[in-house]
Amino acid sequence: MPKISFVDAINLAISHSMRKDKKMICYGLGATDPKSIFGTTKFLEKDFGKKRIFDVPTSENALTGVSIGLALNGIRSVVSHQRLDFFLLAFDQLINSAAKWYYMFGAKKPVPITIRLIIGRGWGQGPTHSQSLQSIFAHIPGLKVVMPSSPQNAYYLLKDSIFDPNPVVFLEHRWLHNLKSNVSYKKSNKLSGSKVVKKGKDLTIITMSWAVHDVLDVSKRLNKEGIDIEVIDLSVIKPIFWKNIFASIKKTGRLLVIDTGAYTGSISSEIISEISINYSSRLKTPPIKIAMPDFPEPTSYGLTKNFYFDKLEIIKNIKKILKIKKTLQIEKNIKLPTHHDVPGEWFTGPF
Amino acid sequence: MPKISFVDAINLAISHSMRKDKKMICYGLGATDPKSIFGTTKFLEKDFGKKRIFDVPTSENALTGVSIGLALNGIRSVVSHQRLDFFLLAFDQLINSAAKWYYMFGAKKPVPITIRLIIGRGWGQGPTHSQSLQSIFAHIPGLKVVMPSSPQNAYYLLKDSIFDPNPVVFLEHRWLHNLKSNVSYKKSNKLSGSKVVKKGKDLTIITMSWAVHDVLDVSKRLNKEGIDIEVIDLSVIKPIFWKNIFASIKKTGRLLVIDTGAYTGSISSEIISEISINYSSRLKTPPIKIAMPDFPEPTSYGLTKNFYFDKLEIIKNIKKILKIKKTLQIEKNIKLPTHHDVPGEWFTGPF
Amino acid sequence: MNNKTLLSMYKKMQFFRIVEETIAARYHENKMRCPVHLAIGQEAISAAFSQVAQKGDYVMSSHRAHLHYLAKGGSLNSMISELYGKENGCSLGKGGSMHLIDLKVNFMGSTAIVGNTIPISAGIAMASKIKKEKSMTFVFFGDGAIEEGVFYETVNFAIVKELPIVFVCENNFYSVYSPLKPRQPKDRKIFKMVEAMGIKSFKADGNQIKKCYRTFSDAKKYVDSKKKPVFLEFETYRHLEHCGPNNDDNLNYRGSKEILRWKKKDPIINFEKELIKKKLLNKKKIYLEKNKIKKIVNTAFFKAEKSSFPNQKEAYRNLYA
Amino acid sequence: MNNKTLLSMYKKMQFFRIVEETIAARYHENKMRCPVHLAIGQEAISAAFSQVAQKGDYVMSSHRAHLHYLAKGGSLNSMISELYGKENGCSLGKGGSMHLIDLKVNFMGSTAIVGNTIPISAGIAMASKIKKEKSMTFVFFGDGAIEEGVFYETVNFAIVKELPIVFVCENNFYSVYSPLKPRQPKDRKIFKMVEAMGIKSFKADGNQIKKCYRTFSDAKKYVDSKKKPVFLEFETYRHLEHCGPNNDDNLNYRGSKEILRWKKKDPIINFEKELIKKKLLNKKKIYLEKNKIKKIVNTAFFKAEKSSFPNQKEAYRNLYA
Ligand SMILES: Cc1ncc(C[n+]2csc(CCOP(=O)(O)OP(=O)(O)O)c2C)c(N)n1
Ligand SMILES: Cc1ncc(C[n+]2csc(CCOP(=O)(O)OP(=O)(O)O)c2C)c(N)n1
Ligand SMILES: [Mg+2]
Ligand SMILES: [Mg+2]
Repeated sequence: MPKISFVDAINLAISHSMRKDKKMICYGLGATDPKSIFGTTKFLEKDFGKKRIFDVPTSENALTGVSIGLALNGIRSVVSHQRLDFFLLAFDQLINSAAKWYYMFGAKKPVPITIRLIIGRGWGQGPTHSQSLQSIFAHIPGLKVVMPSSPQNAYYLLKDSIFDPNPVVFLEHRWLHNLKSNVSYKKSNKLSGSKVVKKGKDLTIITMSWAVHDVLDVSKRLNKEGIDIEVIDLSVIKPIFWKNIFASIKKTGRLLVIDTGAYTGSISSEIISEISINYSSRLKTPPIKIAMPDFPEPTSYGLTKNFYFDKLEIIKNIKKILKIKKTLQIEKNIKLPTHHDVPGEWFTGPF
Repeated sequence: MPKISFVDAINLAISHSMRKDKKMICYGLGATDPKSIFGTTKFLEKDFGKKRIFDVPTSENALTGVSIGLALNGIRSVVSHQRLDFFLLAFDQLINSAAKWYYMFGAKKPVPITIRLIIGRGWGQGPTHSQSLQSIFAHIPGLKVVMPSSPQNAYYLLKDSIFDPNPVVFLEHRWLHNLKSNVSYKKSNKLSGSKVVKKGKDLTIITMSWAVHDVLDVSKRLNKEGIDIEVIDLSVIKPIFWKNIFASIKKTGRLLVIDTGAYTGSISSEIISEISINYSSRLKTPPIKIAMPDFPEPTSYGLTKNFYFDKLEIIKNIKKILKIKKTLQIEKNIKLPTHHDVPGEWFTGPF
Repeated sequence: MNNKTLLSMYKKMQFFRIVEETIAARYHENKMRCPVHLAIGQEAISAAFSQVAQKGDYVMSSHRAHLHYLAKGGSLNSMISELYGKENGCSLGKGGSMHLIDLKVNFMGSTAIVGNTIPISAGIAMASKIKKEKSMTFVFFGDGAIEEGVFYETVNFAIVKELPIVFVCENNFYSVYSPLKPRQPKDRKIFKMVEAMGIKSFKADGNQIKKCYRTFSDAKKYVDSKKKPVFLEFETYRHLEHCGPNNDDNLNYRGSKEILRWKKKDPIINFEKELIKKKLLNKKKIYLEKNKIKKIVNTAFFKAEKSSFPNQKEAYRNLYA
Repeated sequence: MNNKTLLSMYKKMQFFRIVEETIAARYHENKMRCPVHLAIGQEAISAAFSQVAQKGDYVMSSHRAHLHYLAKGGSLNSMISELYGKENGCSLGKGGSMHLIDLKVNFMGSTAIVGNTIPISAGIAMASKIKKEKSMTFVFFGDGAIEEGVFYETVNFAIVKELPIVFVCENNFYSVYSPLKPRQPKDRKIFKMVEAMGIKSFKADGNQIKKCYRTFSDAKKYVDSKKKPVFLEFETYRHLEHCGPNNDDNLNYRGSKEILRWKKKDPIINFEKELIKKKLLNKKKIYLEKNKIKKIVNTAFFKAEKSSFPNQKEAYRNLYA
């Protein structure tokens, strides 16, 4: 298994898919420019030619319609947007058409398109370059919504999304781009989510995207302090794969949901709601939700300083739910990043 | 107090507001045509002239931007759309600009606009003329979201929305349009919601918009069978006014939320989630949610027959939560409408 | 145009009108419970189109789609059943009049969000170009649709990508009850404006079927030979209300003189006179033809009425493919 | 143009360039932690505009907004502090370089969603018309923005409503790294296309400041006298990368010949030569002027660096008015 970056995993998933489906195409602003959408579309023009991957005008709504038409006429496509925020211009095509087409025309034609939306964070991305709107997409019947968290699941989730016969909104977090790990090039599967990425019996933490890493790190280290946490990486936000979630709750009886979207109306609320409706009696303590504040993301380094939750915030809530009063080792040893607004030293802007 | 229709209440709220704020304007497709948006803008052209109320091109996104610019330059406006679904074209202006402007420019300029979106239902409105997307708007920091349920609250909620200094999405249900009741022309207040419209101690039902009426009717009649239900009309979906909700739960210990939007990711999930997080210990039974199915609304009379929940469905869930096994009087006497797809005999299409 | 073409276009117009008139006549029975947007008065465009379109060509339309669907050969029975919401409707009753589809004849769909199918059609055209099909795509929309930004985005994209697509704007001078005045600049020539974007454009009187025919033929030839997109504007007029079965002249949003002027330009009556002069038609032939059509149409309504509603469970099926 | 105007435009250009070069030079210190879109090479347009705009006129812009903000008289200190995210920034640090505002000079805001401020500007123009103000609104955007449908929607609306607005398109031939080719039809003249919508349009060489000045003056006169909107296209070129402080010529998305050709058309160097010829400038004067500017600019940076970040609580304030 080669060690590759998240960006390369995305790149390879597209490339392998284009190899598998000889008609499939790929486009988006900058898809063939020298920076190739943070490197995610690099080499594709060389390998597949200008007809199968190309740059486009800044016309998000029309180009979403185009992908629907391509799908209706037998051409699968991956359409990329450098920020989710730009894609708000295309909500008519996404919600009124793509999401409903298969259903509203009596199951005559599926609409296999994969819409990659990159979510920005830090370095002054500010209010309109950092929105994490997964719960909005998840509310629309007919869409599938995917949020990978690692090179490995980025690879197979993207391939599974591409070969899923439905419109998939694929939400890629900018902060994951430089992450590296070993990746096996699995065959495509049916899209599925809610993966237990760490087993445990004291508490279930459900999370997604970049938050998975902080949660996993904290949870693994807490094992040494006798706290045994189960971590579920949602991966697929819609439809939610409830089985693993319910099983975990039945086992642990405690729930902490950690969300990269705004608090009110987040997908975490849906999870807490479903569990309360169906498994109230299994819950030993009230559930807790950590999410982004109900504010646009400010730009200033000073203002974002505590805007995102960090590992300490996660630990604090774990302690609360487990009714731990004493100071844990991890709290003493925790190393928070020097700068809260970059994913690592490698990132020095500008976007 | 005169007895007027919901449509007239809307009309008067706009008219009284335009009288109060001499600069305020009002526009939208059909605002001055012979049907005047289901009658809601009738007489306004006569009373206020073509400069203050006018028809516009079919350009939802630009016209939302225009209302923002008007607001920034001191002109308050009410913008109407005959269906919420058409407004998906304007999500960039709404979400990237209107919702964030005041915050992201350091509180320099408020954006007082009221966006009226009419929600269709029945008579084959189908997948793209009937979406009830309040939870999507509610997820966006910076927006206010309002859903009136009666002529009286339509009147004051609309006036309060118009004079609120923030962008308000005002969701008006087509099925309420012909409803008549006495209306007092209250002075404008600060927008507020979660009104207890019926007091009770056995169970809290929280609902909104057209669903309020079925819930109220059922609840009132159940009083005679010794079942004492408290009904809260959300009215303002965002920000949710939690005080009355929490107080009610503390009193009744039981929660049923009834939502006009799709089940997954509905605003009801948010309510259940918040109560589970904060008042789990007060809940005597697990909460229940009734909402629209996670499917686009089909068009056919045959397919919508049981698509919407009706009074029997509400009663069934009340019984479940109160653990009532016996058949109630109300179940025997219930009169369901002859046609499920019209709000009353007055409605014979076409839209 | 040979006589066969002329006659066949005439018959198509009669067919379209009788279908629409029957919908109007029977709408009051409250059994077609969905919004309907009739195109009575606008038949020439679709009838001419029906003669020019090839089997492989793709078509999409908007809310006023009945005639485009039928012109491409869409099944009448499936359409009427769809209006009745029946299980044999073209969209299984899920879509209604505003969502027609007949894949057998490459009628790819119609939707009722203004402008919505314009970019989708460009995608269909692009796919047929990629697949090296000979076919082209026609997308029908109204004068209101060119107020939506997506129209310009799509035309621009179609030019850049040299897509085999024909944009067909049926300018009936109204969007719902709104005339052009509050919506578009005075004296604008739509096709001239669009031409300036860099696309070949034609304009024709949409009530004169021979002109429509020639315009569609020219467009088709242009796309075939130049491998580039085309924009067409047809001026025409609807006789009934925007949505629903009635005449709404009482509302006075269209002046009575204007209405009269356009009624005089009724595409069927005028063409009928011409064909009678040419001896291609006479009263008897007309009578027989109309009767034949009426039978077909009545059968479609009869069958639709007799058919069952879909199983209620179908409402909860086929959300995902 | 009198000598005073010429000199003052020259100084503005130098001012703009020194500001932008200082941002570029100091960006690597990692203290301005937000995306910046510099306009080095495009100064002539904003400098000419600064001479023509009246105090009451409104301005909006897009992501590349620094010069428009400064041209309208926006506070340099507040802008630089905003880039540093400090409490005295023009948007309290909440907006960064992509969200500038200075209401004292009617700079109403800039945002970084392509096309986003175009309709908002139309609303501002409409409000000033309603209020019977004499002022007009200028909105700046790039060649990429005319690919967004909202541009057409807005131009159409501005014509219909006869709004006092000037649409200013700075065509620098690129959108990020993409040349016009994959985005717009070959040989399109943007201003010609827009004119066909029904709006008066002008085009000028955006690197020749006197032509820019005349074009803005003509536009202003036209709006003043005709009470109608205007569209302007300026051709120009940015010297640095799309976003960030660096030169990116190594990426080869712009040919070296092309870059050279445009560098020769540097608006400042050429104008400087002309003014030297005219004896309005000499080496010494230039040196002194630049030094003066540098002091002002350095002070702004010094103050911004010295200022405090906003109180962390401010992140949770002022969501609603
Ligand atoms: C995005 C959107 N806005 C508004 C409407 C309401 N609407 C339905 S049909 C129509 C008229 C469109 O006029 P035109 O395109 O000229 O078509 P016509 O009805 O004249 O055939 C409008 C505005 C809609 N369906 N979609
Ligand atoms: C809606 C939207 N799509 C894409 C982007 C990404 N983007 C940022 S700036 C830019 C270039 C726009 O080019 P142009 O309008 O010519 O302005 P220039 O950068 O050349 O000044 C793009 C595509 C965006 N910000 N918003
Ligand atoms: Mg029309
Ligand atoms: Mg540019």
